[in-house]
Amino acid sequence: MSTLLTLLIFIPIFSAIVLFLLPFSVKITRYASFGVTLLTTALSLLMYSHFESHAGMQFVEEYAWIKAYGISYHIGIDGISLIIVMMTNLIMPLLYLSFWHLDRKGYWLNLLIVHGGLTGAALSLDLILFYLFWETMLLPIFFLIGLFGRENKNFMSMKFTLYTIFGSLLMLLAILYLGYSHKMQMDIWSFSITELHNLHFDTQTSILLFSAFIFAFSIKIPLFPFHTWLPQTYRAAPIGAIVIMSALMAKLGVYAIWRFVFTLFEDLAFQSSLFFVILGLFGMVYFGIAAIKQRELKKLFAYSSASHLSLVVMGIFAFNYYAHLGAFYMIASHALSSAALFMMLGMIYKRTQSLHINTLGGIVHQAPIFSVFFAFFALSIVGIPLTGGFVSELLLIIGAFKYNVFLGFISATTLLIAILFVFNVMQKILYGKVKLESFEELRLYELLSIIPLALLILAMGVFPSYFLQKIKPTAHEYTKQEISYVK
Amino acid sequence: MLSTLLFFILAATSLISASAMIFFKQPINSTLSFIVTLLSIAGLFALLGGSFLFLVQIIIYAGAVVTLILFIIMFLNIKEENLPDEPHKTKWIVFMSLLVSPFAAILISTVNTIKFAPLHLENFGSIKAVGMKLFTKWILPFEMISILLLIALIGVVILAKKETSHD
Amino acid sequence: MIESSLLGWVVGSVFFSSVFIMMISLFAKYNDDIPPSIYTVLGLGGPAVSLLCSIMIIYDFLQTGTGVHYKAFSWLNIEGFVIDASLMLDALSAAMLSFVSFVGFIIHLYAHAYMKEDPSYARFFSWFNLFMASMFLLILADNPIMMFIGWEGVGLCSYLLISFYFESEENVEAGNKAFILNRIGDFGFLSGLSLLFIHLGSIGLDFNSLEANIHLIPSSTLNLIAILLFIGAMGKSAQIPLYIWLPDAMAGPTPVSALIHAATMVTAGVYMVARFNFLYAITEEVGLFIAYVGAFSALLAALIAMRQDDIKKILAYSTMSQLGYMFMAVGLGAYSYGIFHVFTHAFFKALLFMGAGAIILLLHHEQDIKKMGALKNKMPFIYAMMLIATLSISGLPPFSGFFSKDAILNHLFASQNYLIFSMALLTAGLTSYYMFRLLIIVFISPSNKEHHLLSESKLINVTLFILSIGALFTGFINLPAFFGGNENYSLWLNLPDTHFHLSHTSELILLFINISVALTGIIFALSHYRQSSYDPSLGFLDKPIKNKFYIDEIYEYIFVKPLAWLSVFIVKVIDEKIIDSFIHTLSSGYQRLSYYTDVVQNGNVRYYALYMSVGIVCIFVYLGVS
Amino acid sequence: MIDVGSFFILGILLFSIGIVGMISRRNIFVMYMSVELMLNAVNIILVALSHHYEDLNGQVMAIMIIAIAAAEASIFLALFVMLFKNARSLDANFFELLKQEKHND
Repeated sequence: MSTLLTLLIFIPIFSAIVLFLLPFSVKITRYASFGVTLLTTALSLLMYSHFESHAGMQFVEEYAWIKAYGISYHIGIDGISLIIVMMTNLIMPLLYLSFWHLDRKGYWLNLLIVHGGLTGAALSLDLILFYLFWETMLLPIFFLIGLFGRENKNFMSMKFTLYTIFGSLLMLLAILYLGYSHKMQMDIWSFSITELHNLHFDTQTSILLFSAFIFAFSIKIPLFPFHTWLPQTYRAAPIGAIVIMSALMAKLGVYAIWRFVFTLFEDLAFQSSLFFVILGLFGMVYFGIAAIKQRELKKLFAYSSASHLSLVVMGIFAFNYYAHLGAFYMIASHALSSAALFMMLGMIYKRTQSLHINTLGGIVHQAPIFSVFFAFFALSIVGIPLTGGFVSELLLIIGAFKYNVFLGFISATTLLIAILFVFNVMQKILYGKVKLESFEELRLYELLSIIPLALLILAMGVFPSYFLQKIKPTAHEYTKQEISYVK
Repeated sequence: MLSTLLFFILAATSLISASAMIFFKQPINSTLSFIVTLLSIAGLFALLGGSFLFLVQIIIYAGAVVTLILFIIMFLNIKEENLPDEPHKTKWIVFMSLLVSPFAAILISTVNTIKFAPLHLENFGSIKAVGMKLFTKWILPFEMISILLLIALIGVVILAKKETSHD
Repeated sequence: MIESSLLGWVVGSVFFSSVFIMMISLFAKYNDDIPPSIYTVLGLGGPAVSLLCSIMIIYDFLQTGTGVHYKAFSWLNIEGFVIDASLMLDALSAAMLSFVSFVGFIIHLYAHAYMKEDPSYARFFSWFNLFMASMFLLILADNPIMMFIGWEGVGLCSYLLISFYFESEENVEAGNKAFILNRIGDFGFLSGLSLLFIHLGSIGLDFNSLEANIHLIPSSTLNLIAILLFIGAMGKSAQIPLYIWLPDAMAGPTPVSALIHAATMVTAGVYMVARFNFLYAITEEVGLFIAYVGAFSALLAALIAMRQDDIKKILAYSTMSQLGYMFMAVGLGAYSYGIFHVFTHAFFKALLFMGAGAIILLLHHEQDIKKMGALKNKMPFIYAMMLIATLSISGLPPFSGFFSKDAILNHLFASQNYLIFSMALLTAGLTSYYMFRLLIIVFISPSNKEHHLLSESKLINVTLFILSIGALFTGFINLPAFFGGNENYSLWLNLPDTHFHLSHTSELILLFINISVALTGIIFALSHYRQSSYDPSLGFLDKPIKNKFYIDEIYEYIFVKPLAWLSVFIVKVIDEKIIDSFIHTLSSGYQRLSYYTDVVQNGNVRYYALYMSVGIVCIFVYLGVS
Repeated sequence: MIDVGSFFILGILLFSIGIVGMISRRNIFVMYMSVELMLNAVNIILVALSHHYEDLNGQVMAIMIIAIAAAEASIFLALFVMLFKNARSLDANFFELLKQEKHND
């Protein structure tokens, strides 16, 4: 039990390396990697069942790694990283399942490495370790886009990678400076956030460090001016990479802001909260409007998920309990919905070799089951009641109103913005005249990959109480501290 | 006195022929003047008591290597149009000389500050002594050189073979 | 309060029947052996069970007078914010439940007959029952969040059912329009709820505790909340300015129009205002605002309805107009009259729609009244039914519409808002005019066309007959004192109505005025259309009325086009031309820099040697100098 | 009177000529011979120092250098033959494989 988290991180990475070295056929690789993800899912469920509903870190493991510089292998999980880890482990096997017939070995292996990197980044409590995993999950995405993408994939994979690396290099500098300051101030090197928490900086330094972190994370999320890589990359990337980027990686960016920026620069984060709340709301409206006239489905949903993530950022910067809970709940529910939607886009692409709205139409006549699921996931993005999206939007809006009534109104426009494009998409591709010669109904494995997501989204909307109970203490603990700043 | 005279003659010859080598347009002329340089250097070696080196310089350098160059130049049958077009050759040489002159000047001035004992040109470095050194203390590098030569040999064969298979 | 799971079954039975139908019909795509009758059993069985449960509960409620409560589970429970998935029955919700379940069931029967031949029969009933479930949830919700879930649910089902015939783009667009405009309303509703919760969230969020603690909120915020909630009602109940979806919503099958867009869903806004009576009772300015919105909507809709030719659209505008009456009533504090009008309206409007549906069905889906005519002798039964409903909506005694409308008009007069009263009166005259225009053109005015009628369905006629009884007699349950009754319905509802006293004489005069206005409308209609179905000119109003005052076009130019333009602008200009090109300039600046260094690194070994010797010379010069 | 310093100076001058020839000429033969010239210049200095210290190690090193130069010569010349056959040119500027290709954007 004590090494559970380590297992969760390294089983996928090691099996990827082993499978890479062994000359197995694609089929065996596929089965093996699917088995590995199932194993990690089982382990994560085991962890979930042992996870206690309290605010502290659990399953903590800490070993000195590079003693001279105070770098340690320090991992642990609390209510918020629990969301990321659970979502990663739930979505991964389903992602494998939805592309069961893909016969590219590299695809599966890269996915395994991202899997480990994501889990590791979500669990790290040491900044160097975090940086390591943060970059670990970047490289496979580079390969996935470069090897399996389409159109201008080479350019886009370079653009994406350089863009994100540029951000994370600044973060690396900030991390190194933090460790150095710890040496200066406490006379010992350390990169553990629990230690760095105690450092004191003058205003200018902390603003610089703060912006370095925020910059790295807001590229990944992405926040408003750093988003231009997003639609083009999504357009070029293969579905597996998109699912990971939109459903998991972007959420990890938000999580990282919460975990690192809020822990290290509490005061600054609080002082700048208004700026980020406004930025988040602006991004939500901006991306939402941008999505309306998109004609390429991947680009459209890229803007859509950017819009929702901006809302999530608004939520975490609103610094109150409801907004935080709503943000974390949306991280989970939007991860599920966007993963499912992009998986279904992948199925469309597999059948038609096109994701342009004008070439699609009348799918409901040819594939009613497909359409029902597609409509369900699209509606869950919009936040229709009885889906997880509704609960999170409700909490976020209440939180925004609590922060500021006027900003609350703007946040409530999320109800409007998302439907403008989602309904247009449904009208154009599901309804209307039949434009495709044939559209195959969902196959069994595709159905199997989607149904768990649909059930989870429903369950999250119908029984939010159950899902919130493990997150609640952490969010509460955190906002309790923050409230002291408010009043 | 003789040795001094000899040194200046040889030194002047080598410097002039080396300079000529880098001025000639035709490689064959360069090569020939290079031979002169090498031979005068061989003379300098003899002046310094390196009798074995004197022989080696003449036999290997002047005899083998440069002859090989000559042979290749003739074998390739280089015509005027194959030669590189060097319109700025003189400018380059002047420029480079100016560039390198501080380097040389500083080195020379540094050397001039050292007071060396005058050269005593009696017999030193007999072939036997050199052979003893070579086969006792330097035996391992010596054998490694032989392996190096072997590798060079094989390399040349492979290069040549590639050429034929390419055609 | 008694706990009773029966309440859960009211919602549950229709919900589960919907889910089962959907699952079976999807499964049927893989397997052809499913008998279609199973859909009928499930589709009609669900509402039947709901109806039975509601009857039992309401019967108990009438006997004991104590409310019923049912808590399914705790939906959301975070510190200071507890929302249960629970249902509640009090007089108000019982009143709504009674007619929704009854009319709902009747319309289900009707829909069975209407949709029998449709290949998407199963889909229809799945969504229709889902709608019923959402509507029950909306009515029975014990806290605003549950109400909002139902509220959104009916909106979604309305969208699905409007775009039911999704082969045609127009229908889907009508559905989108309905949902988007409803969502604008929901935006207001949810904002209002959020404001309520940040003030009262920690105390308790069910309606009872809201009612008890509403005074804790500062009054300026209360006004804001009241307006925001009413924005929700505007969207749902098709009031100015969010009404334009309702006429287009007639693209759905006629049973849908009858149930959703006439009898039940559109009245949800009125119900919501009545449900929040404790809020609106202390925000009188907002109440007045609501009344004005209702009055203008009623008048506008009546005007537009005068010159529409599509039978269902006329009825849609008349629905909007009647909703205006209800809002006038609830806005000025007459909650029970508003609900009473909702109640009677449900019967006669459903009857009108179903009659219209029957005509449409018999005429091979012909909806243009100008192409009908002289059908009185061909379908006498339907004519009789339509006549009853038309008389009822026109407000002639002793039909149900008379009592509810008269009560509202009296209240408007008594509250001394004479502008609203005169608009309402004008609307009443117009109502009887355009309704009789419809009736006369369809059934009486001469027509030279030969109609090949299909045979009438017995089931449809039975359902029409049942509803006509309702349209005839439901008015008597709230007989005012003037006619010897004592307003039993209002007493039973027990809402905090504002009461104004009117003298007996003025009531008599008002009665006379109301009836004569209605009769005037009828006489005009008769004189215009008995001989021909040609519309006489209305002067300068003719063109705007025919074009629905250009509201659709104005919205198109104010909202839709700029938004689309903005979207393109954002992506093409801001994103690509400004932000992205800025970043590309940065990166290509690096690339251009690399071209300059590229000159140095030109692949020529000589130059590398040159650089090296330059370096060596520099080092030597440095050493030599120092 | 000559001393070891004279040999040094000669070596330095020959080496400088080697550098000049190496960099300023484009004929690969001349470039090669300039390299050889630099080796010889070093050899002179080695032998002179060997004489000065009366230590034969210097001479042995010079012998090693000559041997390596011979090995080098064989490879060089073989390469020259190949290059000339492929490119029909003795121009060092012609062989720019290390150069980055230009992009067209």
